[in-house]
Amino acid sequence: MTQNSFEPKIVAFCCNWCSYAGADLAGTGRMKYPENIRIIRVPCSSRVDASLVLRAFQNGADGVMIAGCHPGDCHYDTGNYHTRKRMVLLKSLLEFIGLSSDRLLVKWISGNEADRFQVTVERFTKELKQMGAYEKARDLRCAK
Amino acid sequence: MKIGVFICWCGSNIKGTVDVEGVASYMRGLPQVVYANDVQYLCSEVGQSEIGRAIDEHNLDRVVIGACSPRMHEATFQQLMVSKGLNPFYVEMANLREHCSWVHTDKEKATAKAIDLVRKAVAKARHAIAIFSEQLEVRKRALVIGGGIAGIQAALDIADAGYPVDLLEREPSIGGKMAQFDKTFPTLDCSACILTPKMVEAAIHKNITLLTSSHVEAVSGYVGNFSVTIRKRSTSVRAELCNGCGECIAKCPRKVDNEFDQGLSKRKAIYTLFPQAVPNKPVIDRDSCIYFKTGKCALCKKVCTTGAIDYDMQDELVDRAYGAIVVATGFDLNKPQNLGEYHYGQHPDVITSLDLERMLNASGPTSGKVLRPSNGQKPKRIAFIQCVGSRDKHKGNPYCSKVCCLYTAKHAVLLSEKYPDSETYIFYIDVRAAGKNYEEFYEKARLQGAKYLRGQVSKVEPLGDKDNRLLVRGFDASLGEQMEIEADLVVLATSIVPKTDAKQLGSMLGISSDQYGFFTEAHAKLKPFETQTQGIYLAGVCQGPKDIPEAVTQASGAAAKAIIMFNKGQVKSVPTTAIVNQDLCSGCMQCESACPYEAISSEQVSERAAGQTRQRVVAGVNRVLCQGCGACAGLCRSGAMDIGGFTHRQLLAEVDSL
Amino acid sequence: MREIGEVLRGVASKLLNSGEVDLVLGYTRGESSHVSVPYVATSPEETGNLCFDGTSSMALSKYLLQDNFAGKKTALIVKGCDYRAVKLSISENRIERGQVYLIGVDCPGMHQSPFCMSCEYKSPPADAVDVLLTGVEAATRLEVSSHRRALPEIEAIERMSEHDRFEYWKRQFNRCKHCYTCRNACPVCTCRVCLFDRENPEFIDAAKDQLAQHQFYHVIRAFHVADRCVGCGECARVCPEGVPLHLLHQKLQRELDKFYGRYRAGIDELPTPLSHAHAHEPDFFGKVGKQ
Amino acid sequence: MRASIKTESLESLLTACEGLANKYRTFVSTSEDGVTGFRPLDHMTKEQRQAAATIALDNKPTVGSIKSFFFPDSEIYIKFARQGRKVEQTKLEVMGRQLILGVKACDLKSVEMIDKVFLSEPVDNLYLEKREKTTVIAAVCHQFGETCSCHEFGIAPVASAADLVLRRGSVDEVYLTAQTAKGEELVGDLLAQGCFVVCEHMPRSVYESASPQLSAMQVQKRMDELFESPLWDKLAKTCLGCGTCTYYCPTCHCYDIRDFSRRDQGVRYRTWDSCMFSNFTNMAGGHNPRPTRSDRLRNRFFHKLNYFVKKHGELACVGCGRCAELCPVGISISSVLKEIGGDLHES
Repeated sequence: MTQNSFEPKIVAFCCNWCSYAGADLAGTGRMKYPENIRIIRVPCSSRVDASLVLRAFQNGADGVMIAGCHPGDCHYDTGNYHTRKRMVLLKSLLEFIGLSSDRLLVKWISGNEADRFQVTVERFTKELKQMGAYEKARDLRCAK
Repeated sequence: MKIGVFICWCGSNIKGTVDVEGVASYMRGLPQVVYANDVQYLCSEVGQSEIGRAIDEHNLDRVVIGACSPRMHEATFQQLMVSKGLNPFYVEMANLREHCSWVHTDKEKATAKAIDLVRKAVAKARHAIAIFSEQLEVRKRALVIGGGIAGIQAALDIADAGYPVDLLEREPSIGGKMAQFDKTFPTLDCSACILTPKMVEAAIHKNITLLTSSHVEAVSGYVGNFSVTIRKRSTSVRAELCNGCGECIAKCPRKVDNEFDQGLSKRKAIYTLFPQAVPNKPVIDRDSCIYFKTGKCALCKKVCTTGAIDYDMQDELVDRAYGAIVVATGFDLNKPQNLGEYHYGQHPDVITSLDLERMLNASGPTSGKVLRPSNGQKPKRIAFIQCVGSRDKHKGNPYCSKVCCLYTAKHAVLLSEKYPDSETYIFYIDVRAAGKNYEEFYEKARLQGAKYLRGQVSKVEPLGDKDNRLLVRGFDASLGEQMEIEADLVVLATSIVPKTDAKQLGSMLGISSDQYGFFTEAHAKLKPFETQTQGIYLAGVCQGPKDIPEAVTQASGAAAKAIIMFNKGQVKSVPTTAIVNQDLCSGCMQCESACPYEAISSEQVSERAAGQTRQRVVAGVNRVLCQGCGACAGLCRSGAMDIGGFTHRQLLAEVDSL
Repeated sequence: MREIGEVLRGVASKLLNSGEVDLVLGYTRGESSHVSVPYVATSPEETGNLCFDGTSSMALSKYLLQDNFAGKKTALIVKGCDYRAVKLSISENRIERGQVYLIGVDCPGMHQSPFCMSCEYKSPPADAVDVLLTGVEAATRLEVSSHRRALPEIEAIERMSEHDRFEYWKRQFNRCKHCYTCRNACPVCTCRVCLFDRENPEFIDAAKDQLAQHQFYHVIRAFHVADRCVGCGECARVCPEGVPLHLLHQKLQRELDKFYGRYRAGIDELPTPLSHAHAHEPDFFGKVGKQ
Repeated sequence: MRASIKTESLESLLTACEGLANKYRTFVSTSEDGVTGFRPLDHMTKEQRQAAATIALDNKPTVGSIKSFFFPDSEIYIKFARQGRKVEQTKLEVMGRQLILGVKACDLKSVEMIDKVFLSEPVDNLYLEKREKTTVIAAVCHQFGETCSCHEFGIAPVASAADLVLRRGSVDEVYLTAQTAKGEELVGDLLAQGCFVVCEHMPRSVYESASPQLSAMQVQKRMDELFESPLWDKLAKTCLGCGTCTYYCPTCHCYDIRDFSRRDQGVRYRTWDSCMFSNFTNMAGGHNPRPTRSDRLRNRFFHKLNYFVKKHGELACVGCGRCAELCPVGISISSVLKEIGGDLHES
């Protein structure tokens, strides 16, 4: 698949209070970003566990994004501390077994950082286009 | 299971970019989807009845809405479900507007994405479980944090509604910034004259308890039942004994800069914040008091006839329970030292608007006379510089401080009346005078001789002449040329910034703040008083720059929210809480330490196994304490812990559908 | 000095004689002379079959979770690592201390086990067990080595290119048959119902020819034991296909040590590192951190 | 009319097989990361190729048995895709012919046993197809491996069911003898490759099994007496309940049928299952007729040593010794045979 024609599939888990709201605000502000992202709403980024991330890759996602409130701003106080702790380990384990950890993006995006959300999606999509389609963690019985 | 799918056009908002008919017809192909249709406005009367009709006709038990953000209208559709006798959590929303039509332009791609989003919602709805919330008793007592005009107003309103209020103020007196002002725009009535009655009213109100020289130490609990630890700092003066005669103040030998007067005057080490302070009892500033430094002096104690002075007085920690909390912590004004071009802090005659405000005040440091700090002379020419640190992406804050245009106009008017022979120049980017009688007031300032120069000031520097005047260099955008003004006094409209410790308080309360540090309201348009944390409301500038009437309005609004809750007497708990599958739970209790609300604790269950009844430990969730973050569910190894509305099953189904 | 097996048999038969315990869970000689396998002695006579040596590696505490041990007071032979597993299981409410009589052995280290080479807890603490047997001839002891030296594979793999790392693990994982021996032998895999046995929802798919499913199983399992691993090395030993699973767990443990400070399951108290989180911990995803 | 051919080394046999790549995909027993097993010739490293020379001719079966060539651990029945309301099946790709080199007599015997199950009516067509499209070259054992007990089960080192038998000569040379039409065909193909010559006499390298053979009848009888024996509880106490014994046993052949689907497409496939797993006999209502490890363990050994005898007249064990070697807790057929006691041998 050539870089320019390839459209990566991005599965994003956004916490309801910050990042999902940030995405909403990007919409309200009519900001434009690539269509590649599909947002799954979670109460808090700490609701996301490794199995959801890997499941997304199995199903043919080229990138997975987990977005939560900035540390210190968590609606639930400590949720994103759990997230960063788990995800940094998950990333290094993926790295260790040869799965590019760059395809798992963890970002802090607050409810009013619409621009940050937009830029993040743009950049991530661009990066994934360069990396190309992801096959290493896909269950080959799933459509690409 | 019978699923109905409804795609909203939202007029052209969605339909313009997404082929809504196409999406609907795709959904008709999905298993268990027995009805799918597109509707012009789902949130409208018509739309709602259309859904209602479909529910009845096709006896749907799950409803999927492809429309705007659930943060916008989920409640609306949940209401509808309830009215149809269905569980509110049997409705699932796909965000086709904020997350699709509004952010994309390519109709084909946007439609493809819309189909994904709705299919995802259908997949989730398929596994939706019924969820219910608990009723919580509300503790009918409110805490108002911050005794400025907003705090006072909120406290008075709640108190008048018949509910007890604690009004918390860090300073020795309530009053806040407004007490420092001389006059208020556009009416020019004296700030103190309209504020002090309210202060007194608050002080004597039977439902209001003043907690001055106090701050919040810790907060726990939840809506209707917060428990707050308050530190009442020791003032070294026993308020109950003091009669406020002021002898102590008169005798105190120690003089320090008076922060209330912006350091333009001196106060004693034992002092009241200002003459009309409420409560009007002096306090000892231990950092500057000679007795506390050297152990000698103690004059105040000697002169005090009531024996109110108590050097051994200790801080006091009080724990109180509240049903609601109003946050009205106000603001600071930034000191523009970092903006070197204005020479602030380097030349005494470069001052801030609040400095000028104090000078203009009859009870202020100069008893109402405007004098150059450098030589005590009357300034002939005064230059005002607007937006100092505001609307300045590079060195200041991008936002507008909102009140500077008007208070500067006020200053110009006051000066022209006090000193008809003085000239005032005002450098501005643009004048924002939206508001009742504001434009007229700005007009008045111009007519009374204020010279408005459109353009930014590049530099303020000493002229070096004998009376040490200042040269203001700027660019007049309207004339399109450089200009220089020689001024005796330069007044900077410094920008409004959040209290430095606002963030700290925010995280104690569990409310978030924006990138500048102003507290964030629950919804920019529709929930300006609420925060994301139920039972905590916002009033005044701590939420964003605003003028006095706006602050008062928001205060009354916040109060109303608290009063409504108190009147109801009950609130609903968060329904989407953690759920333990006790058959799966191993009772390792690792989730206990992950829970930020101490909502998880171990329980004993008995079960029959291998022919005998055995006790074993499992995790139990307190559904009132639990707020449903899911940290436990994300941690639980066997997936025994789940979150209503976001179960493993639902999230996996969503992921699988993409 | 008497041989440890002899002492052990003595202790065991005394315990059963006195009726202090119902069962003694230990090891006996396997079919081939160079292995020992788990053994349950129910009578003083049977204790004659008990043995302990450098092949008695199985972690026995796992058996106590089975119904057929329920309500029976069981004497359990625990090496240093086994004791850690027992302690963890007790603090996770899976085993009652009262249900077990702990016969601690000062472990000589298991034959060709890299773990034992770097083991810091060969012997359970004397005050934590009911009896501690010492006196395994020093000659049979492995020389102590650093974790790095004992498990050089971790660095070796880290040094590989991403492509080579992938190919390496692909080769390893693709031999996996989901026989779940690693899980069933692991003394800290103590869930009542394992995530991978869940049927509704089904977390893992049963197909054995999908690398993605192997990755899922081994990554998730590594996560579940990451901060709870007691380093017994059984997962790797029992794997019929020789998949070096221990490397995943040890890799994660190193990361945890690096980022959040040293924690050793079954030595340090709960909570384990992954079950609590705090503001002061490093943030790798902030504006300054790596993306 | 048994054609025999020889070539100077296994290596040259491998080379010849490579020459036949477009007709057969060849798998050879070798070792990967220290684990023996069959690997495709076209993906072998140099080391693996060298290792093959010893392992293929070794006196010990590989870790994984050859059952997976006929009964893969995962195998798709149907692929389906959904278009709106209608579901369509998509064709499965047809498999090519395969050649397996280095099989042991015990493994071939186990395949004969599975044949009895899968090839009797109703015939398992997936299995049949693989049997027909596979040519097996069995290597003759020269002595017993440590855990081998094939002789107890009366299995001769020369696998009668093999398409070809491979013998090692005094030096490196290897001899192939065709035993079936498929074997003859391969002999023809190999000769065409050049490096082979027809030869008359074989090196006589077969040991005579002296040991008495187990009597299936005796074992089955003994087991009948033991159904309620406490033995099973005793064994179950140390059983881990893992799937090693079943997955590596060459005669185990249980499977589960599952669907896997995402979005608009999916597959129905079968995959190995193990009677040692707690959910093996779980029923929809939650009832499990074999709730305890003891039940499951007993069932497994009854299947091997009793039920199979009753149904097919022989023990479902070929003495390959894998369970003895791989079971982490040392529960194996041979250990159980010892435990059950009594005279189990032919008189």
